[in-house]
Amino acid sequence: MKLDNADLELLLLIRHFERALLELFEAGQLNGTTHTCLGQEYIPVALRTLLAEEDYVFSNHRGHGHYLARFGEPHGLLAEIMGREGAVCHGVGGSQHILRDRYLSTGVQGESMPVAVGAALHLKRTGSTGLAAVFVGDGTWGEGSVYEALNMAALWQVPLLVLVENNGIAQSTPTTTQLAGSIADRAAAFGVRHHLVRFQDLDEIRTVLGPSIARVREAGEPLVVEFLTSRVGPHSKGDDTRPAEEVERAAARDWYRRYAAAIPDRFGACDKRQRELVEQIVHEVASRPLSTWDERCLSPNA
Amino acid sequence: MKLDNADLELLLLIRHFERALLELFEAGQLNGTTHTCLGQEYIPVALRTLLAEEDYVFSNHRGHGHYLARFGEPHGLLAEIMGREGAVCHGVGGSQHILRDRYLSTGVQGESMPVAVGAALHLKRTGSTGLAAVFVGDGTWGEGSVYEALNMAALWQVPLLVLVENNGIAQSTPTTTQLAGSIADRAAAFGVRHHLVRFQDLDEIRTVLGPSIARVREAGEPLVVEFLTSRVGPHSKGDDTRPAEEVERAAARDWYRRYAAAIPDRFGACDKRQRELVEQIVHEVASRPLSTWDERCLSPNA
Amino acid sequence: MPVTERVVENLNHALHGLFERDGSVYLLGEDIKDPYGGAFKVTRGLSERYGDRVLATPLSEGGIVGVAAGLALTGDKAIVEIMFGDFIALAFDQILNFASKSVSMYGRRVPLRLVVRCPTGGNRGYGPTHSQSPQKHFVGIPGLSLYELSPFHENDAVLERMFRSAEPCVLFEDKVLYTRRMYRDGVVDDLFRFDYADPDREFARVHIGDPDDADVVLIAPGGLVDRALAAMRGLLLDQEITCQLVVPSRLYPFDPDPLLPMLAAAGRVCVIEESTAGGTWGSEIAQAVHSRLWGKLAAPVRLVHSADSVIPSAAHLERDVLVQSDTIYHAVQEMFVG
Amino acid sequence: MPVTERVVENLNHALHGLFERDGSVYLLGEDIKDPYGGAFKVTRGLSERYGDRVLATPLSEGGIVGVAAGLALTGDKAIVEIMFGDFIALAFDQILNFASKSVSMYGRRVPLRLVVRCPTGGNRGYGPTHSQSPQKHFVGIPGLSLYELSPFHENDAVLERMFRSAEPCVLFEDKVLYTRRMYRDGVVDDLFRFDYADPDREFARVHIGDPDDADVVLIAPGGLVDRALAAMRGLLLDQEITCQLVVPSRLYPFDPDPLLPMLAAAGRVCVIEESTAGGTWGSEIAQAVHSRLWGKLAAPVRLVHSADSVIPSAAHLERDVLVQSDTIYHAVQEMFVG
Ligand SMILES: Cc1ncc(C[n+]2csc(CCOP(=O)(O)OP(=O)(O)O)c2C)c(N)n1
Ligand SMILES: Cc1ncc(C[n+]2csc(CCOP(=O)(O)OP(=O)(O)O)c2C)c(N)n1
Ligand SMILES: [Mg+2]
Ligand SMILES: [Mg+2]
Repeated sequence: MKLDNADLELLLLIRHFERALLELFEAGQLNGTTHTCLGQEYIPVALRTLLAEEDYVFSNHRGHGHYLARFGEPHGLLAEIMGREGAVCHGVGGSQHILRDRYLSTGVQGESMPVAVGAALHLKRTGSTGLAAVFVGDGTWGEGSVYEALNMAALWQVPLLVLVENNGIAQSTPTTTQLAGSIADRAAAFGVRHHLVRFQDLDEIRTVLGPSIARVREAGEPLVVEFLTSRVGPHSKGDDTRPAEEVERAAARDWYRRYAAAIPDRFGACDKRQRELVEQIVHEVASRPLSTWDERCLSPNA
Repeated sequence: MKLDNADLELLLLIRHFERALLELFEAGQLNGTTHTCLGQEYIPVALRTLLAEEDYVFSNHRGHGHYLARFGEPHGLLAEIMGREGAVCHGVGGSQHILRDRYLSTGVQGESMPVAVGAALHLKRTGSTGLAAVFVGDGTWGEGSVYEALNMAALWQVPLLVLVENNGIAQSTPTTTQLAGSIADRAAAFGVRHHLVRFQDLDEIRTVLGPSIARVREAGEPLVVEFLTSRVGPHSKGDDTRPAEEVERAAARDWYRRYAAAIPDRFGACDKRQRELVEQIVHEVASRPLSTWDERCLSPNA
Repeated sequence: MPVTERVVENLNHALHGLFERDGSVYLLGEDIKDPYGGAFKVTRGLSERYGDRVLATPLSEGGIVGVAAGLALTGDKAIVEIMFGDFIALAFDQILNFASKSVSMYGRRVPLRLVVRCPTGGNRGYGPTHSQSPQKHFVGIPGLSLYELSPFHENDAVLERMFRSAEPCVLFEDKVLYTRRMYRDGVVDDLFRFDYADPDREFARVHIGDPDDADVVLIAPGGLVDRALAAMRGLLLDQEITCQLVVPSRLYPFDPDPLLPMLAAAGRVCVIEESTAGGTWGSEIAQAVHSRLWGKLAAPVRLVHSADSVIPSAAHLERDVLVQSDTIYHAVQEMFVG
Repeated sequence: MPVTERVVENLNHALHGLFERDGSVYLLGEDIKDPYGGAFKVTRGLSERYGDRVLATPLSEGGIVGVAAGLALTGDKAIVEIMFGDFIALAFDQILNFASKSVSMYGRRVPLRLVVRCPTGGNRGYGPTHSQSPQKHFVGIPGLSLYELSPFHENDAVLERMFRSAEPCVLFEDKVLYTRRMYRDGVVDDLFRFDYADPDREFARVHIGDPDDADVVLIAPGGLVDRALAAMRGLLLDQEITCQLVVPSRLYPFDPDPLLPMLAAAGRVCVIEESTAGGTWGSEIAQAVHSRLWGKLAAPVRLVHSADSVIPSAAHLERDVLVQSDTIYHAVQEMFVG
């Protein structure tokens, strides 16, 4: 099996990061909420080599994997979620509101789509080869903002890359009952290209998407990439009301199981390493003092 | 030429009603704004026999033709626009906010689409064979609410009939620069049927749409009908910035010219009759006292 | 004291009762169906019993409110659950420009029975876009009334009243209240008792001993009750300041007249809400009180609200931004120093 | 008096100047391109000269504000024209939950240079959905400042100031003001003179003779200036009541401190705005004044606003609902009777 070591490490880093969060919640050591990307880790990992530093990335509620794949650095994110010193947003944003360099996430579904069009417009006008990538779930296609954004992106031909993580569900609602037609046809409705990615193999994904994404950069043509994927964990924490068979069906597609079976030795060693690494990080971050934030954020009206 | 007398009368009633409004504005006898449907009158006239009293009709800013085709009664509408006694909404709504029985118009584009889905849902649940028809322009497809509504209509299979008056322009903006892809594809994106109507012949329109609209009623299947049409007048009043050739191209498609040429005698007589009728009505309504409204509308919070 | 039902149960039962009694009631919202039963479990059991009138919707807050308004236009009664109150911003146009306006903009009163339910508030670590108290943005919309969930107001009566008004209403529900218990039989705790200041039970009134004898009257919506009570206890025991608390069911329109004798007698009034600073509901109440009781107050109406800030995720930061019982304690204490 | 430019020209020139000086400025809106030049002609000539930075958009108010916020995030400066201010309701989420929040919710200040221009107000017969004054709904959003067009405030300075703040701003533009003329050189008309109450020219101040000698101070945003002046003239000539008028450029945040001596000296304050009743901007101002000048006012701050109603289309009905000069006249007169 062809699988780059760096990729495997990253996959497992995200997996153990997410698992650790769920454990911390269960132990009552975290408050608020979190949305783990268990089962979907391979998507940002595959995209890692296709995105560039000059690209803007707009993430959503389920964004830890997107962040870790971009920055490879879990301390700041964990500190953010735990409200500790070194938090990438001083603990103000928490799990779903993160800004770092050209990476931004926020918690209102669909809101980032037009914002990403604005960033893409800037890139186009400044002659950059960068693009604006925006992650959305299948459920988010219920929001009107998605269509307002697609329309403008297509009219103005800006380098917008929409990355759809279609995990067949929105919180508790199956996609079949919240999405009429298909995402492919919704892209087509605006004359926007669409790619369906059914497989999870990183190389295959990269090979297929490489030229398409290059065209986003070069021709400023928007593109929708739809990943058919599976949410292996709960929506947030302990709120999985899917029937057991369905959860098992999702788990059966999990890359984690498949890799564990396919490359047991390499996988086992790496798995252990990353699990321990995350344990250490949790330990270290948990012992930090509480975060403080920029005073000028209070009464922000200038 | 096959043209029912009642249809011709209605067409010309609307035409002269709209012309009279523009004249009244020019003479400074009206304030506010108005959007005439000059050139598009045949659409509601054709639909007249396809819609039933139990149907809800949601109109928009360009709604005088929709109203007159439904009620055949210009006095209340003119009184509304002039703020005179007998005004269908006491002068409060004015040109673009009308409610009468199951006919409603309002002035924020796109807002009525989900509202119409609600009315259609009610019809379906009460076992009625009525439908909810909603008129929108091509430009209104910029609004996200249109897609939120289409999605729900398709998911729930409610009897929603979307009537698109695609006149190639939104206020001053050509459709090509505000609408990417096509309306046909936008309906398809939600698995909603779409009919394109290029011709203006009333019988032809009725023949083609009859069975499709029947299916909306019987099967509760939403449908989008797109009329390729031409705005012969200004957007509102005196604000037509289109190049003269373009205005002439629109005028060349005007049913008014074509009928005048095809059936000169019948047309001429009817035209004169309706012009005079409208003149009389303007005269009569203008002499009425000012409208008054329901006191309970002030401080409406119960 | 017998253990009373939780506020979320009271609301859930009220919804069940409504569906049971009235076949024209619809409920729309995201993830409201069983077994999930809504993000805060308010709608539990409804879809199982009344499946065809309980619609789990796509993520389309604006659209859902529009659909509900369409149902209401046809004569049905429609309830919408907005998963987090913050997302009501997406339905602002439908509420301001369609539903509320339709009540009167056609020159006559058009009945429109629509309730938008809106879980609000912070102190749960949900972060800046999931913790707001957006009440203030909806004050002063002709045709729209605003209510707030309270442990003193029976939800079946509140729902009944909203539909009786035949106009759109927003019901704000402070999330921290769901798991609290309803107060019954005039008893709050070992110290405080409650009654109602008016026959319609619009204003619940919490007091100690004589309801007409207080140093200051606090006015606060339901979500603030716990925090206000804790402050009142401390003020009484540490400072010998006797507070009376008034909890309205309806936030807007707000008719202060039944309260004026109490307010004048105390001479000091403090309005408490969780909203962040600026243009708050409280300033509307204050203006009404100032103009009616001019010359009869010992101090200007004091507003207590959260800081002028977004609401941080981390518990220690969030705590500092939001109104807490000590915020109330200190504000009231200050009224007796200055 | 030399004839000065119209307010719409002043704004148009300011926009031209901005585009000329700064290559990072974008303008987005519906029908803003030449030859149409926007529904109210504010953007005339811009697309011809700066075509690639002037984008005529589809009808997508929410989306446009989002796109503009995206541009602003990258460091550009973005201006959005909402064709009628009423439609800003469609962008409420983008303004409240994205643009304003992004300034501070990432734990540090993020510059976001975004101006949303919003033609507001009635008295033009446009009807209920095209005549509103939605200012009040935007008061108290952390990270968002509100400005209003005024015949006393040069728009190049106002635009400059908004962008300097590096945070999202809404500029409300009363439509009736566009065709009025700017006031210059301290002269209003035969009766009234003006100056500024502060060195930053935040507060324009209209008076007759001695600026420190007035019976009452009126505070009103730019759109009300004509109506206020007409009332002031009548009050002076018929009633011998001397009014002073203060016109702020920024509505929110509103710092009343520079005005306190004037307000205290007059002892009577009246806040005027076109908004319909309830939760108005004026109640925010009143609360600030009451708490700062407690015991120093002869009467409670008087609020003057439109009726609690939708805004009818017919001129005779609309006139009765909206604030007119006689509404102001009578309200001020009453302050001296009661
Ligand atoms: C505007 C808005 N509505 C509702 C929510 C609450 N919510 C958060 S995630 C979610 C489901 C999203 O589903 P999908 O887009 O498929 O993403 P997934 O969670 O499956 O990754 C919902 C309803 C939200 N955050 N924003
Ligand atoms: C939400 C909203 N945005 C903008 C407007 C202003 N407006 C009125 S009609 C119109 C153009 C509509 O174009 P289209 O839908 O094609 O209808 P047409 O006027 O061509 O019949 C615009 C921009 C509005 N009424 N509502
Ligand atoms: Mg999903
Ligand atoms: Mg059009």
